[in-house]
Parts: sequence; structure tokens; C-alpha cells
Amino acid sequence: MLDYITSYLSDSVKITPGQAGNVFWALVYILIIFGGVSVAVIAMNWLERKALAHFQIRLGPMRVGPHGLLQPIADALKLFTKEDIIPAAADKLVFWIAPLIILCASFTTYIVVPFGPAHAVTDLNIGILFMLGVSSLAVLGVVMAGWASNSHYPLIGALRSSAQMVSYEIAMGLAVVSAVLMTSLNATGTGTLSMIGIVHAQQAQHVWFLFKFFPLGLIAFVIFAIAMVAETNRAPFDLPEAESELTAGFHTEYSGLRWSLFMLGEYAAMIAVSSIAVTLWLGGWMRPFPNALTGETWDLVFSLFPGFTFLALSVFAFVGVIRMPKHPYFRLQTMGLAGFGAVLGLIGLILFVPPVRDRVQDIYWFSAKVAGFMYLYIWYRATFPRYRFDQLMKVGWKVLLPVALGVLIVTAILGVLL
Amino acid sequence: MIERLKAQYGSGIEPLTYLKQNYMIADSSLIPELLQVLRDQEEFDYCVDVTALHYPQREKQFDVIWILYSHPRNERIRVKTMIKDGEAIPSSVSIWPTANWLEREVYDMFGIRFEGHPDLKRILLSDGWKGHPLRKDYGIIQQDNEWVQINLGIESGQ
Amino acid sequence: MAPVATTFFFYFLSGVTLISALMVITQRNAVHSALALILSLLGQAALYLMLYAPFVAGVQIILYAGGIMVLFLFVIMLVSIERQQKEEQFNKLWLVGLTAAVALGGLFIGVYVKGKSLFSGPLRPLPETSNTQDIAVMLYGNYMFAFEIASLLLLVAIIGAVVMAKKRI
Amino acid sequence: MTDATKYLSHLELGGPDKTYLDSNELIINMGPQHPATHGVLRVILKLDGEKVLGTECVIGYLHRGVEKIAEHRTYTMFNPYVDRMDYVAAVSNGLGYCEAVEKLLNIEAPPRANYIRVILTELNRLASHQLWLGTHALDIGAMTPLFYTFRDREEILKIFEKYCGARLTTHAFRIGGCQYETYEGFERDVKKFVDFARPKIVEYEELLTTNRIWLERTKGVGKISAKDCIALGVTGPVLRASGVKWDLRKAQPYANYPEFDFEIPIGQNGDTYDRYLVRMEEMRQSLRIIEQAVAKIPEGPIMAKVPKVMKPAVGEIYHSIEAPKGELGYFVVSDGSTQPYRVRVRPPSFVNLQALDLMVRGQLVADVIAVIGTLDIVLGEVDR
Repeated sequence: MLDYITSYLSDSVKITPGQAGNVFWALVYILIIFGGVSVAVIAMNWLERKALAHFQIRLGPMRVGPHGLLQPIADALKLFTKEDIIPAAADKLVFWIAPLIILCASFTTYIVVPFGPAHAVTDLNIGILFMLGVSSLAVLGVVMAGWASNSHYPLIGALRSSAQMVSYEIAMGLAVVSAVLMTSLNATGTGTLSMIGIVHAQQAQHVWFLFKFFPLGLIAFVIFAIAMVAETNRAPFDLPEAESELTAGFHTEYSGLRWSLFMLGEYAAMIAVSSIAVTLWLGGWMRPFPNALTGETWDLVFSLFPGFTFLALSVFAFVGVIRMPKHPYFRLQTMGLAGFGAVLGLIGLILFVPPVRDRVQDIYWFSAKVAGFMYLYIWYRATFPRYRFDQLMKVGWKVLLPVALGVLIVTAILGVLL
Repeated sequence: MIERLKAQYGSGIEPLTYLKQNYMIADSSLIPELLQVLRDQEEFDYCVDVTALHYPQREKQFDVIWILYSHPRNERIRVKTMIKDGEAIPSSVSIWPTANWLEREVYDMFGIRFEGHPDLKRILLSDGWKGHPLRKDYGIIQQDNEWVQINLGIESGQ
Repeated sequence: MAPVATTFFFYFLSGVTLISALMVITQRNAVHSALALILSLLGQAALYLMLYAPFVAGVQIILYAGGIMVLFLFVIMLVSIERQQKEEQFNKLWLVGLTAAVALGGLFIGVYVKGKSLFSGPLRPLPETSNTQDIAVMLYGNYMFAFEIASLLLLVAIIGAVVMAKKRI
Repeated sequence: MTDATKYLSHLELGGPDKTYLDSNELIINMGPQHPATHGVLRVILKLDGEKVLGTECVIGYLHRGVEKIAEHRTYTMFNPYVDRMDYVAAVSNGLGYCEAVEKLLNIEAPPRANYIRVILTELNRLASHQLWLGTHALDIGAMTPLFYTFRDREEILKIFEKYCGARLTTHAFRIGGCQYETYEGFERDVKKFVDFARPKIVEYEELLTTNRIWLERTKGVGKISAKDCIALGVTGPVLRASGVKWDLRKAQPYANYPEFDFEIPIGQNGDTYDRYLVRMEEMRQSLRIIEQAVAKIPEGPIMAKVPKVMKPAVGEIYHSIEAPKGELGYFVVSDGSTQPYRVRVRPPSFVNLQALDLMVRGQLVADVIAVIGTLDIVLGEVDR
């Protein structure tokens, strides 16, 4: 048994636990990813509120913990302890299952997300297809929630979202296919649908697919980036939960824990689709300029990034400590912030240790790219008004779809010619 | 303008001016035509307000007042007519669509019925409201007292 | 990866598929039927995975469970369910249905009994990795014409549906 | 004339075009508790999918019987009540009422009082428009302008607070003039505000005016022609956006507006976008008026000679002003006693709201929100 566990850890194994057939490590990975994504969602929740607040000249959460750092936890506690209401006229079973479907759909996709060449649960050879397929199941949860609530606003929200998600899936799929086409530009002429294979293809072709056949890759990427915002029901495409029109859309009748499951699912889905975009167009786990800036020195420099990032965060925290009011009332908060900064600094120092450094690099670059997308989500939300339903459909069917088709065809032609 | 109207309707209208504001008291039988004429021939295209006054001592208890404004002439005029309690008056919704809600409000507050109004029902008060609050004989606490007597079993909520 | 508990999963998934398929026709509520159908389709997708046909499984999930069934639900939700539940089933051809079911069952049993002699030769499982490529070769190589005909048929159906549903185009 | 009447009554309209694949109509209650109905407005929507077939407004949830209260108060005692009608433009309400009673009493406010009145009223117009912009943008989904406008509105409210001690329901004016002399540094504060507010308006416009989604959401939405506007009695920026150059400050001037140089912005299409532009320009014009008023403000008394007990002669008066929402009129009837025999308020929001049905018919649910926002209604005034 111990051998079975340690066999995966030997240096010669350079594949995912799923491929190696190691169920133990696959389970460990699943747990790590589940926990990591949950923590990321919590962090995202805090960051979104903070960043949005600063966009809007306010402070955001400031009371629970230093700079509101414990706010998401307080919120989670509140949601856990709230009364669980099921409307009397609701279809109880469907009402009960709907949030679970959304949650399962968005978390299942992480099985194939490649955080590194060996850092994924498994490498399905239909990886990207699997991700699109499973994430498209989330719409079922939305529709079920809206219908089961037996109320008008959720029903309209569900109708809107089903139409919206089905429409944008098509443009999204076409954009993905044009990226997949690019993977076949090698000696054998066979492409791949595997997430890890796609990143390897970018490595082999010495270019992120974003810049491949410029500007074709860029256009496909932009189409995907727009469609993925629509897929996850975020501003400016947040019609299914348009607050000012439908109160809260499909989850109007939900409260407490069930409601928080919707939120968890939504944020997990945001991270998941961003992961697809990173994998397909931004070189996945690869560090910037893996081919231009080669050699021992550059490898060392880039491997120091994770450590420095955490150190910088800890410096930020300590600056916050210094700027805290010197009133005794704030003593606990100041100490908390200092402790938080110390933890960040410690993590940063650990990340400088060579074996850790080498293993964590891939995950760091992948997460950093995904974090960029998360920031974009917040930025959109602060800037854009909401589309109207017919305009949304117009954008999806009359702009994105033809452009995506055109990009696909031109990519195919260029692929044959070159 | 006044002369023309006077010539047309004779003693039916009585033009007056108070504090530089023109108004006329018209016989209630003239009402739909006079308003129509004011709109079509005298260009009073904007009905500012429809309201009423209650004089319980008079025989004709109610004044119904149209406040009109003419965009081309930049001029206001008020048309006033007197009716008895329970008497209906022709609606002016077909002349100025604005009058729809304004007449509903007058009905709600005074109980004056407008004949030919497309949808005459209470607007500000609930459908089950008793009485018409802007009549002078309507006490402001009677509704309240009735409610507490029924629901709380006490004499007065004040 | 080596398969684990194959027999158990096969019977489990078949059971899920069959029971939910039965629920599709026994449920009174149309939305429940549709949800059961989705479950049935997902069970099928999992069975495809067990047959080393991941591409077909993926397409099954994307197209049927995630796409077509959502549109089904969309339509069902727009139709008043209360009215529908009161209405009688429009189809009285249970005799024909029974005959068809018996015939189909007979065919299945026949294939099961005589199958070995009908399809002689060893089973040739395709390697997992080249599965997708093989499907592509078949669809766009060997059966190109049939494939295009099918897509043309679908196009005609779409146009027909639009014409029927919309008074003015 | 117009066929607007036929739109106005009501939901039994006959079905939409019947085809054999027709879907069901949906009746939705929007409000009285709804984030986008700006208070307790309830709109019953009859929908075909997302298309609006008809609406009916149910109002009166905030009815307080202001007109009845007036009959039981003296002229002076009633003054604070008018602030509670359009509570985001309380100063305008007070101005209208005070001027109406002054006219009835045949007195005139002294020049300095008039200047103070104009400054405060225009500041209030600005505050009202800022509140409108923030909430309207929020309804359409743009969150950020709300916070920008509230930050800037705060500066106006600070001036009000320093002047009369209240921020929202100011009760700033008295019949015959103003109660309070300006505080030390009032002019400086107002000047500072004008310089502060100009670039802020540019800031709002940067966020919205050329934003593609904003354009798509507002252009061609809730269109209403000038003819329909006049027939339905719609006034204020809504009327001006339809191309009618009619502003009571110019048409029938009151206070000392003739002394100031300002423009009346008008639109062409009468859609939501034009109404937005008109209000944005009005904010600039208000700043212009404030700037001129502060520069010219004379010394002198702030109260006219007003009898301690007000007993206007028997008679009646109608006086109206250009409130931020439109024509705000007071019809005051005196029977010679200390209490008004009747005070009728002609509320702009109430009359403008009547146009909602015409404006949203045939459009989508999302447009109903946009149109309610663009009508700029305040339920305190609709229901009184």
C-alpha cells in the first residue's frame, strides 16, 4: 500500500495520477482542488467586494477583521445559520436538486484542468469536450431552479438563462474548435482535445495560441472571452439574475445555504471557464517567454516570482499595519493584520525553497493568469450597464457566431496552406 | 377670445379675473362642448389639472375645475362648473388623455362621477375605502376609529 | 487506467438508464419526464465511456443533455402544465404501440441469441487515444455523403419550424 | 390630435396575434416591493414572453392625504408638509407653495430672498437630477455612477444642512421670503461647489454617454412624440426631450429667473437617451444659473412685510413652477380664514407616470425598468 502511494512520487513519473492509474493520489488531488477552489471562491468574494468598492469610491467591508478580511467567513456563517425556506408551492424535489446540479457541474470540470504538466486529476483525451459538456449541464440547474420555484420572476430568469447559455455555447464552441485546430499544426497532423496536450502543442509551436496566425487567435480568444462572461451570467450579461428587473432572477426564492450553493457554483464556474481560456490561448501553466528567455538564469529568475509575489503581499499587509489607527480599539485588528502579513511572508519564504519552488511554479503561473481574468470580471461589473435580452441574442447570433465561423474557416485554410 | 365665447354661449359662461388670472364659470350643461371648443379653436392643448372643490352649504355642492394651458398662446385659463351632489358630469378624457387619472383622482377624493370615463375607479385609495376624503364633511379620524373599533375593540385610536 | 469494478458499473448505469427511461413515460408532470430523460441520457453517456468511446460520450453530454434537453425544458415551461395535465392523452393507438414493442423486443432477443453467428470475427476495441480521429475519418471520409444529407435534412427541418411558428418572417 | 386615449384603458385588450403555436400570456406584478420601481409603485405587466402587451399602474401606497391635511392647518403650518411630497426636491416644493401663497396675499419676496431661493432651488434641481442619474443607471445595470452621483450630491446636501439645518426635507423658505440669512461663507461654498461639480458631470458622461451598451439600452427606448407628450400633459425634461422648448422658468417666469442667462436644452427623438442628455445639460445650465446668482446676490432684507396672522382675501390662485420633474402647480383657495379652504397640488410625477403605458407598450420588460427610471418619478409626489 505504501509502495502504491510512494510509487507516484518518484521523479520518473511525469504524468497525472489519473493516467498513472493511481487512485490514491487522484483522490488527494481531487480534495486539494476542491479545497483550493473553495478557498479561491472565498478569496474572490472578498476581492470582488473590495475591488468593486474601490472602483466606486467606497471602502467595502471594513469591520469584520482587518480590512474586512474575515467578512466572507462571517457571511458564510450567517448563510449556514439562516432558515432554510422552501416555498409551499414549489416542486420540492427539483427545488432541492437544482443547486446541487450547478455545484456538481462546476466542480466536476476541475478534473481535467491542468495546473501543470502533471498537476491535474487526470488527462482525458477529450478534455476540452468534457469541460464544455459538463459546464453546459449547469444550465439545467438554472432552469430547474427557476421552474421549481413556481414563481414568475424565477421562471423568466430561467427562460432567459437557458436561451442565453445555449446560444453562447455555440459561439464558445466554435472559438474552442479554432484553437483545437491549431494544435494539429505538427508533423503528424493530428491535433488533440486533451487539455494538457493543447498546452504541449503551444510549447512545441513556440507561441501562445493567442498570437497564432495573428489576429485570428486573438479574435477567437476575444469571442471566447465574451461568451464565457455570458455563460457564467456575469455583468454585462447578468440578465438571468438582473436585480433591477427580476429581483434576483432564477434564485429569487432561494435563501440561506441553498442560495450560497448557487453563489459557490457561479464563482467556481467563473474560475473554470477562465481556466479553459488560459489553457487554450494563454499557454496554460507555461511561464512567460519560455522560448525567448531560456537558460538557467532565466529559469531561476522566473521561479522566484511566486515567492516574491507573496512577499509583496505581506509587505502590503505590513504597510496596512503601519497605517492602522493607533487607537486601542484597533489593537486586535492590527495584530490580526500583522499575523496575516507574517503568514503571507512565511509562505513567500517557503516558496523560495528549491524543491517547492520547482513544483509550485506551474501552478503559480496558471493561477496568476486565471486571476487576471477574475479581475476582468470585476472590472466589467463596475463599468458596463446590462444588455437587454434581444440585444444579447443579437450579439450572440449575429455577431459572435458569424465571426467565430469565419475565424474557424480562415484558420483551417491557413492550417492547410502553411 | 372671451368675447367670442361669450357671443357663442351667452349667459352660460361668466368670465372673471382674479389676481391677473383668468377663469370662467360655465354652466354644467355646456361642459363637453365648451372644453372641446377651447381645445380645438382656442388652442388650449394642454390640460394642466382637473380638480374639484366642495361647498357643503351650497345647493350645487361641487365646483369642478379644469386648469388649461395653451402652448401656442402661452396662456392659462380655468374653467369652473358647479354640480349637485350625486350628479354626473361628462368626462373630458376624449379631449385630453391627461384627464384620465386626474378625473379618477377627483372621483376618488370627492365622489364626482364622470360619465364616459373609460375606467372610473379609485386611484389613490384602496378599492374598499369608504367615503371620499376631500369632502368637507369627511372627518379625518373616522376611518381610523372604525378600524380600531372592529379590530382592536377600543373606542378610538387617537 | 485499468478499469475498476466494470461489471458493477455496467449494471448500475444500465439500471439508472432503464429506470429513468421508464420514468419518462410514467411521470404525469412533463418537466419531471424531461428531467428523467436527461438522467437517462447521462447514463447512456457513461455507458459510452465504458465502451472506450469518450468522444461519443462527450458529444452526448454536450448536445443531448446540455443542449437539446434544455430546449425541451424551455418549451415545456412555456406551455401551461396545469392544462396539459387535465387533457387526455391524444394518442389511442396502444394496440399498435404494443405490437411495435413486441416486434422490437423480439428483434433484440433474436440478435442476442443469434448474434455470435451474425457478427462473426473478434471484437476490435479501438485505442482510446485515436478514437476521435477514427470517428472523424468515418464521418468526413467514408460516410461523407450520408452525413451531409443528414445535415441538409436538419436544415430543412429548422426552416420548416421557423415558417410554421412565425406568421410574418 | 392623438390616439393616445385608446392606449389608456386597460388590460382587456384582446390577445396578441393568435397562431396555433401561441404561448400563454403572463401577468406579472412588478412591485410594490421591487428594486427598480423607485419606491412603492406597483405595475401590473401583461407579457407575451418578454414583450409588454399592456400595463396598469397601481398607486397610492404612500398616500398621506396631504391635501386634506392642508385644510386643517394654517398657511404657515402647512409649509413643511409640501417638503414631504417630492422629497428629493423639497426646496422646489417649498418655493412653489410659498410663491403661490405670496401671490394670494399679494406680497412679494425681497430681491435678496429671491436670489437665495434661486440658488437653493437650482442646487436642489442638480441634486434631484444626480439622484435620478444614479438610480437610472443602476436600473440599467451600471452600478458605478450611483456612487459618483451620491458623492457629489452629498456636497449639495452639506450646503443645505449648513443653511437650514436639514438635508432632505429642508423647509428652507417661508411665505414672504426666507427664514434664515445665509451663513458665513455661503457664497464661497456655493462657488466652490460649482467648480467642483463641472468636471464631475463630465465624469458621469464619460461613463455613460458613449458607452455602447448604454446607447443600445436607451436609444429608441420609451419613445414618445411631442404631440403625445402634450396630450398626456407630460412636462419637464420628458417633454423637452421630445423637442418642445417649454420651460416655465422661461415661459412664465417666477422668482427672478428673467435676470439669469441660461438655455433650455431640448432633444429630438423623445427617447430615453435624449431624456438623459437633456437632464445632463440641465445640470450644466443649473450650474450656470447658480454661478450668476452667487456673483450678483444683493444685500438687503430677506423677508417681506408679512402679517403675523395670514388671512388672504376670499379667492383662488393657481401658481406653478418648473420643478426638476416638470410643472409643479399649487391651486390654493382661500375662504378668508387662517386656513386654506383647499390646496390642490398638481404633481408632475403623477401626470408623467400616466405616460408609462404608452411608452412601454410593445417593448420588453427590461425597457419598463428603463422607462420608469427615465420618467424620474418620486412616489411621495405621485401618491401625496
